[in-house]
Amino acid sequence: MEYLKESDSIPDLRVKIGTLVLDNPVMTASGTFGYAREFEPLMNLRRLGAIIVKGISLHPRAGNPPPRIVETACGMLNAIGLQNVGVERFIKEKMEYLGNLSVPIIVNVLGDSLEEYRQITERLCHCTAVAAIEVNISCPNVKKGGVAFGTDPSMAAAVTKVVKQESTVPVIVKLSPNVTDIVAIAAAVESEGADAVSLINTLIGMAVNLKTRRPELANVIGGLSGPAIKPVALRMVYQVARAVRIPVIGIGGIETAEDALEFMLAGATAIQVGTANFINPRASEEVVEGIGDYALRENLHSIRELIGALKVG
Amino acid sequence: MEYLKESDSIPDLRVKIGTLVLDNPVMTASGTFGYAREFEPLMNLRRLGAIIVKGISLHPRAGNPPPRIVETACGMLNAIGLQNVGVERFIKEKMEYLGNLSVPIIVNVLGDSLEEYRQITERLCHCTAVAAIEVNISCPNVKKGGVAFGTDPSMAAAVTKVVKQESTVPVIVKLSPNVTDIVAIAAAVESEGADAVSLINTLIGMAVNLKTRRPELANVIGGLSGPAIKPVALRMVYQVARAVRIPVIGIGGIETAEDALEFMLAGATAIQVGTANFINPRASEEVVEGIGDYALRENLHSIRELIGALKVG
Amino acid sequence: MIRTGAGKDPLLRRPFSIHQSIAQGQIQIYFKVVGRGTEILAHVKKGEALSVFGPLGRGFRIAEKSPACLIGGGLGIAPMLFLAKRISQVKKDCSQDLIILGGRSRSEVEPLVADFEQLGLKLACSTDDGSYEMRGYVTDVFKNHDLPADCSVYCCGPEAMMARISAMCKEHHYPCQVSVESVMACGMGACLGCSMPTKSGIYAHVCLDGPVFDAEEMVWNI
Amino acid sequence: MIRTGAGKDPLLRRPFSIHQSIAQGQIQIYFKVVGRGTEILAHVKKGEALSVFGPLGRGFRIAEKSPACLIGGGLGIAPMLFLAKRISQVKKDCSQDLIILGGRSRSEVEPLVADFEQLGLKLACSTDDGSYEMRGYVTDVFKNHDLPADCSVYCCGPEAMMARISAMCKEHHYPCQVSVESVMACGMGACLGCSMPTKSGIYAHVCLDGPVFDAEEMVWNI
Ligand SMILES: Cc1cc2nc3c(=O)[nH]c(=O)nc-3n(C[C@H](O)[C@H](O)[C@H](O)COP(=O)(O)OP(=O)(O)OC[C@H]3O[C@@H](n4cnc5c(N)ncnc54)[C@H](O)[C@@H]3O)c2cc1C
Ligand SMILES: Cc1cc2nc3c(=O)[nH]c(=O)nc-3n(C[C@H](O)[C@H](O)[C@H](O)COP(=O)(O)OP(=O)(O)OC[C@H]3O[C@@H](n4cnc5c(N)ncnc54)[C@H](O)[C@@H]3O)c2cc1C
Ligand SMILES: Cc1cc2nc3c(=O)[nH]c(=O)nc-3n(C[C@H](O)[C@H](O)[C@H](O)COP(=O)(O)O)c2cc1C
Ligand SMILES: Cc1cc2nc3c(=O)[nH]c(=O)nc-3n(C[C@H](O)[C@H](O)[C@H](O)COP(=O)(O)O)c2cc1C
Ligand code: FES
Ligand code: FES
Repeated sequence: MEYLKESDSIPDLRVKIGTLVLDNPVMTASGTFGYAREFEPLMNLRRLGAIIVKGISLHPRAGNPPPRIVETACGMLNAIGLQNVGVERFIKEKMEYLGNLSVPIIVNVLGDSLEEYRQITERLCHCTAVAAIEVNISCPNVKKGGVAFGTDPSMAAAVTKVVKQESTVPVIVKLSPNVTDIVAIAAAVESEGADAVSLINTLIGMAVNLKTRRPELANVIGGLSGPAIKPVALRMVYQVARAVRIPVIGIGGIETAEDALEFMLAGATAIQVGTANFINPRASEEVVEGIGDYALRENLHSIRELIGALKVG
Repeated sequence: MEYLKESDSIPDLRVKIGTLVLDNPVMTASGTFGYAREFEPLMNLRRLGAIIVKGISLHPRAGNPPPRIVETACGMLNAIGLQNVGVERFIKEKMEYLGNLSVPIIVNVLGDSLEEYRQITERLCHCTAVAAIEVNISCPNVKKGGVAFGTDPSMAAAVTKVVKQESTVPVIVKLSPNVTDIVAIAAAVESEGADAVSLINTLIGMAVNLKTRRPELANVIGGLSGPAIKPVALRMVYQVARAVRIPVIGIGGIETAEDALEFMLAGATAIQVGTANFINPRASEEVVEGIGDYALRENLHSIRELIGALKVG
Repeated sequence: MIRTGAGKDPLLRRPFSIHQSIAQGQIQIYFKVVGRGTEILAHVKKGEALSVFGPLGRGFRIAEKSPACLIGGGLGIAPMLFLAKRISQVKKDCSQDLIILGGRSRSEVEPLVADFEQLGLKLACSTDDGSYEMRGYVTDVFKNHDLPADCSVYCCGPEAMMARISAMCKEHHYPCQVSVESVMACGMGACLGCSMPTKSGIYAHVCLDGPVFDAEEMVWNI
Repeated sequence: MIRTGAGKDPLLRRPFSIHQSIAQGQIQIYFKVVGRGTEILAHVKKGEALSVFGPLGRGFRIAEKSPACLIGGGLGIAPMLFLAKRISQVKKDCSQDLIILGGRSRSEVEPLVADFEQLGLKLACSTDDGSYEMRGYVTDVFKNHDLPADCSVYCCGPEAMMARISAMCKEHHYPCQVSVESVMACGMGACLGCSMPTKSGIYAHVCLDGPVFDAEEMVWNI
């Protein structure tokens, strides 16, 4: 019999986002993991690389009327309408629990003006438990007639600048895929000092109910997520990762470790699990496990060897 | 027993695209129906509203090396690379058969310069069998470093202008969904006289093979089609139909009559069946049948009553 | 919440009420085929494994001291059996309790009657087309019965029916609980998809705060 | 081309060779579970309906007058039974014909041997690990046999194997046909997805022009 020898070293799964070191590249995507506590009885939260909580705004938002979600082919549309308790209640009610988890907590922020982004950043940076800020720039800019910040390089750069000026923690800018040239947006936020970009947010979509002759969502349009969008996400991650020097965080339809590893090959330093959390509440933990198993099986010294290792041509 | 009376009138399924009247709103999407002859033994081609053939360029194109397609969640990626026999051979070898079908034949054209678009339009307008031209503007503009014509309103307008000047038949401009503001592109081509717009072409996507650590497609990126993209297509059709006055032709993930009718509610005057032809070669004919049945069941005088009839708010 | 297939389509779990459950860990659901997910579920064979996530949310709160009136309309009958069993276990005196079941026609009501009858509670049924017992709506049955003044009402069914029952309960000052439906993605408060407007102006979430609510909190959308 | 499920995922049909078919309209396929589609197919129960589209494309052209050598490697064995049957029906003299079957190990070869033996043609097998008959590749078996000079070769298997066999046939001036694989969407020449580079410089389409090609036309990608 062959003598089975313990591998000398367990593969190193750590990755770095700005100054923040994560134990592994797996995070939970904003809006798909509540404020984490909901998942406590179902999985080991402490195994995650980081937790990104539901998007927070300066003031509470009630969100959209129902129906807010509808299933589509291999995906779902949501029009939650950025419902959240506002930054003050978030800090008061959620932060203590999150702070005690000993997992980096990344707060996803949104606003409808530069000033809102500035104020919320300022407020959050006073909380020691905030490990990083993820800036959702897919929100409409009220001053520009509701055009999303994330669809214009100069507006995206402006948000980044404001948040960076205020922030004492790494800043991740979360990009919208509903653009002609996502590389231009990524380059613009990089040039204003973003520590990382994460992509993709949802694709704008719509569903129609033939029986009622009405849109399925009260809000008419919503954000498409899930396995259906994975090919678009992979393509954008690949394009952006080749164009910027900051880390890229891949998001979109990731359900398994295989999906996650594909994003890393395409250039992602880390990834986020979104819609999959709804289908399998343990999905994110299973991705962590699967990545570890893969690294062991493939004799990787560090998972970082995979980042952008796609063989092209 | 209730006395069953023949309905006084069979519902009118006709729709109008520019000066072209179609017997029903169902067409086959370019590149998914070959040159129609392939489907002859499998269905009744004569029941289609129109046939749109594989994209034709001025000169023959060999296309991309394999693999050219890969399946994704509820969709597929293709990177055929616009393989085609070129306009001369198309006219010589395919046109006679198509001309004898007594179904409007719409030729999808592509080019890498304005001059190519002009020449191919001129050449095709000499064929009496060509009922309309559909202009694929998702092709890279060689002069502009390969940026697709369809991603910039002014380039899209320029192509439309050139084709309209040359064309003696209605001109449909087929829009790319890989843009920030598809309404702006639609408005630009409308202002240059496009008789209709069709949308959407494929979303740009990518797939990665974890085992080989290579892209699944030799071309790395490809076009995503099928049910996965239907929500994005519906949303874009809805937005464009509210913004332009010319007819909108809906494309994207249509497999059944229900799908087709949803696009019509969202504002489409006609629709195209694409990827579904690969899965069920009779799909397009079944959509025609299903639309007829629906119109009868719902006592519609004309299918046109449905166009844009979505109840919003 | 039950996954109806193993693939990526249909993607989301589907929410169902527990119709019956026994201590040995078996649960029964009673459902109607309305779309793709339930279609697949209807074809599941004995012995096949299903991914089930639950129980979730807040069920009916039983008022132990007051006479109960349970009202189930259409598929709203599904959770009523579970509730009736609990009531017959928890409450000391069930002599004044009443169960009202209604449906469009015989096939929606009759198959379930035997299960309810076993519990020994009073039962009254109606069908819209009169094909089984009284012709009419459960609201008519409700009106025709003289309920005790301290009666508690538990109700599940189509929105229009629950709205009518709620209004009638308000009139008679009966406390009323309703079990409502909503589209759901996660079933555990993570997606905020299952929102329901309430009188207080903020959205409640059916999966976590419900599906059972006090009828008074509800804003009916009809 | 076979649809492996009724839903939208997996979306596309999967291409398979006909392993056996009988006049009454039954066909048999022989397949390996490699991914989701074949996984689903492996769980299909007797009596379930499948959507099958075919037969498609161009199969082997049998040279009626010349001795035949059939070579199947791994799953390339699948179409060989059908071909062997046809050959034994069509050709007058099969005394010099030879079938070579190879696989990684016993389980890939042995289960099929009985079917081939029924046909009464000469058979030689090999396995990479020597677990069944000769240890080695089908190319070794091929080399070891003295084939008639006017022999025709029919081959299906992994690309590397077909490339080797093609080269050896070229050397001996044996006409050789190979059955190749490609990803397919439509199976009928409509999508142009199944392209294969050929010596003439243009792409052939496996579903329509193939899957069987003259080995000489092929450009091997190894
Ligand atoms: C708390 C709760 C308890 C329920 N209990 C039962 C029960 O005991 N028995 C029963 O038959 N049904 C019950 N339902 C309804 C059941 O969930 C739906 O009938 C089922 O999800 C439909 O799935 P489908 O794939 O067959 O239909 P689809 O094809 O998805 O859609 C058909 C219709 O069902 C509705 N629907 C689809 N998905 C959902 C979803 N995730 N949540 C809610 N509605 C949806 C849609 O509005 C649509 O009009 C309950 C719903 C809720 C919210
Ligand atoms: C002409 C032809 C004849 C074939 N005959 C047989 C046969 O008799 N027995 C048999 O077991 N297999 C045969 N195959 C291979 C068979 O088609 C694939 O194994 C099957 O499609 C895999 O499906 P999947 O969903 O299980 O795998 P997937 O999960 O889709 O993918 C697994 C692997 O299979 C390959 N594959 C996936 N889809 C296709 C597709 N549409 N076409 C080709 N390859 C694909 C991919 O390259 C991938 O690496 C044949 C293929 C061709 C082209
Ligand atoms: C119900 C829901 C709510 C979401 N809320 C937010 C949010 O508040 N902020 C944000 O940046 N992204 C939000 N997203 C987007 C996700 O974080 C993620 O980018 C997207 O869903 C794609 O990933 P997936 O396909 O894995 O779900 C939300 C997504 C869903 C489905
Ligand atoms: C294999 C394939 C080839 C295609 N070729 C063309 C083409 O030549 N010209 C064009 O305008 N669109 C082409 N398309 C895009 C389709 O016409 C259609 O716009 C797209 O597939 C979306 O529709 P679907 O989801 O119904 O397939 C092609 C699509 C596929 C899948
Ligand atoms: S279903 Fe997700 S919050 Fe209720
Ligand atoms: S598989 Fe579509 S052309 Fe061959």
